[in-house]
Amino acid sequence: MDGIHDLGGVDGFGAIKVERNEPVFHEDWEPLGYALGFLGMGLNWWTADQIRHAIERMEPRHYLSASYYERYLTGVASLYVEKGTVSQQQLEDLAGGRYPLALPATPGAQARTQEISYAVGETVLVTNTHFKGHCRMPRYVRGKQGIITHIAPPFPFAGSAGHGLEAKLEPTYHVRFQAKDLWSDAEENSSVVVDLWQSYLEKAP
Amino acid sequence: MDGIHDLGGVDGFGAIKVERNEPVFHEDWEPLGYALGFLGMGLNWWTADQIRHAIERMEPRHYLSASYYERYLTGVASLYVEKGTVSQQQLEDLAGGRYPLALPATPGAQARTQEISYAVGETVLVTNTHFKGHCRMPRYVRGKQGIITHIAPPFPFAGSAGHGLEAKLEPTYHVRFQAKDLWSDAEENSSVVVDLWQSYLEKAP
Amino acid sequence: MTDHQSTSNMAPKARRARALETALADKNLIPENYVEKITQIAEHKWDAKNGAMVVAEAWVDSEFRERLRTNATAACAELGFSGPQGEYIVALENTATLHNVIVCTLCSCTAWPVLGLPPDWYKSFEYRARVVRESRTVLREMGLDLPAEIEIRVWDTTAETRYMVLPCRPKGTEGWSKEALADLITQNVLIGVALPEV
Amino acid sequence: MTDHQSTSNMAPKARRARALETALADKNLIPENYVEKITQIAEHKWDAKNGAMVVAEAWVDSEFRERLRTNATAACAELGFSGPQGEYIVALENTATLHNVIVCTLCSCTAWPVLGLPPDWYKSFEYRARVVRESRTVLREMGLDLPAEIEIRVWDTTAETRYMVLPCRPKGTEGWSKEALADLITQNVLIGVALPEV
Repeated sequence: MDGIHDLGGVDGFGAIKVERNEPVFHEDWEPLGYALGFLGMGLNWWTADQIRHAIERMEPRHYLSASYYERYLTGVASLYVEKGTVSQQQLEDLAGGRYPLALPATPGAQARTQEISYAVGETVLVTNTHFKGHCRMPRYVRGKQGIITHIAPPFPFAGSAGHGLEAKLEPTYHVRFQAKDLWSDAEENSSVVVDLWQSYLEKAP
Repeated sequence: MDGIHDLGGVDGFGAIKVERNEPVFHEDWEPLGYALGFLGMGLNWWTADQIRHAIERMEPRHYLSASYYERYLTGVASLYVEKGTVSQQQLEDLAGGRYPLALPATPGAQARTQEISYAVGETVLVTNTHFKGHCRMPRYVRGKQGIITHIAPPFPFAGSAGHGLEAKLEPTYHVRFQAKDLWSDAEENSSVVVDLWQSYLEKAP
Repeated sequence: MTDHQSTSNMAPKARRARALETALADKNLIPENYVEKITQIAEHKWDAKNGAMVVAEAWVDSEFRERLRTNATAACAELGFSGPQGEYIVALENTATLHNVIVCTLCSCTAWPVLGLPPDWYKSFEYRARVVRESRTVLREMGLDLPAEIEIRVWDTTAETRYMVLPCRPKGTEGWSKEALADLITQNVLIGVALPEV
Repeated sequence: MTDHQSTSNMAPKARRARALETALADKNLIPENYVEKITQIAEHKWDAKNGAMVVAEAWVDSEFRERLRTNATAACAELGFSGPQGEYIVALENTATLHNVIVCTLCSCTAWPVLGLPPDWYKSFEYRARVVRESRTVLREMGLDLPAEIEIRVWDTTAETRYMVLPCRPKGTEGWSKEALADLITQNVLIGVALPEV
């Protein structure tokens, strides 16, 4: 989905603030999102991709106003509610206030059936397609050409895994783009490498 | 700028909520943004484009969490502070709390010097350029091809007018795009017409 | 990550609005009754009833309709409707096979003199984000279910043209007065998310 | 427009977190000490000191360096570093003309076993939005001013590969112990927003 989470290249954000001697967690509730998320993964109730997608599905205002661990918690809580383990009402009663969850998921996608493989050094084209579900192709590379620098081992296709569907194993490719090809005002002498599932790529024309 | 305000086609937003018998203003402070904005325009302190750009320059979290009239107020207040009429500290003292303003502007842009005009019915290409200042070319048409349906009279080029620079008068063109050419999952049998300054367009290849 | 400071501990928006007003008033920058006058204009002069009269006039007077098609700014001014955000108006004519809808994805530009200030839903992120990409679904959610064979054309108000929709005259309104016809035209009809209902 | 209900009147996040924990505990879904164990692992086992040892080893042992280049997952496992978010690790070797930087623009994926949980700034919208488009400016703002002739290569962690940066060994560290070398490698160095400082 071309959601609010797809932040690469979005203008208007200010300076990056670095905290000195930062602790791993700032508040003692923060590990709960990870811990309870792993719990459901251990029960095979969902994949890491489903957690990521549940976070992406947060109402955009909530996504952008929430801290990282609040987003993670919200994604995991949404999955427990969608699984039927607990209801939103129960969570609100326990929390003593509103407990916003992710918006509903749209249908997932299958990887391309046709096997098209690419070689290191080959120029490829990122597909110019749009999909409202879980998608690990950032919109800043859509329709762009880059060069394959490395082939990673097969992993479950995110468009399926993010929706709890059986996911085809597909290699992912490290594709290098000249930053200027992505943004005309990008930094000189810089490039961006994006790790893309095979289904996100096409032969260059 | 490819800012948070550039919302066309962004996924993840929920249902549109319509209020029955809606009043023009819901709270009595709401007209102040418009009124005090017009005041500065009347003094030739800024253009409508500068107000728009000041709103776009709001910190993205603030932009997305604010109501429409709060955004307008914030843009106008930012221009008064940037003009030196009042300081942020004075505003915070008067308001009795934090008074966030827009982030600083980047330099403006000039319209293209070269005159390239287009005819109704002609296929044109939207420039594949990126600019961090005020830009009235939504990112969803960048690099896309459409057909000119109408030529509107010359208006000051937004890239300059949004920064208080002298702005070349340039016609704007109504350009029709097939929605499917903009988003592969767009609605069937639908099109989008965007009103684009001449400098945002190129001859189609 | 702690919450970002930009949205925490802000002064309430009403107090921020009044703070700016007070600061400018202290410098004698605000003419007497300036804010009240603007508010009056916004609440009463910029009104969708104006656009409704333009549509009714076009439905009963084919010569006016032609002037509206070729120069809507002048045609609206004939009826007394002009002013800020109405400097260049274009009327979008619906046909049996084409339905027009207006949006401003980048901010919320609207033809104030004929449409009035836009409603909140028009300014919502939901409408701005979705109507260009999912026009048919958005219209259906808003209660306008158009047949698949009607093309939906969405007009994004990205420069200085300001739009109004000129809907088809409904059947069964033959011989109606202009006033009665104008009563069929709501602000939502002029934006294109509704059709006149007899 | 009134503020959207999604962000108003929410229960505080700590209470939302505890509410989910309580609901699951009430159903006996949480094994004893489960949350505490995860917290311990996150705070102590996943640690940038691990990545620092990998870098130090690569600096002193050219055969290990070669194994790290060809199969970083196995090379890290040799030193005992593996686990979730470390299933496929790739080491990014800096050279005299190339500087590597890691980001995850879509969420905040990181090689936990060797980098530890990432710092807040890495997860910030600012870093995620800006570093791909304005890498040199972002690095300069963060205190790393690279000469124009050095290419900056930004690695966006969009699939399952997890990255670590292998920086150039600083001059003046000849003969140093692995422990002393590892002390030069901070989490920021492993991400690529800093260089080892002697």
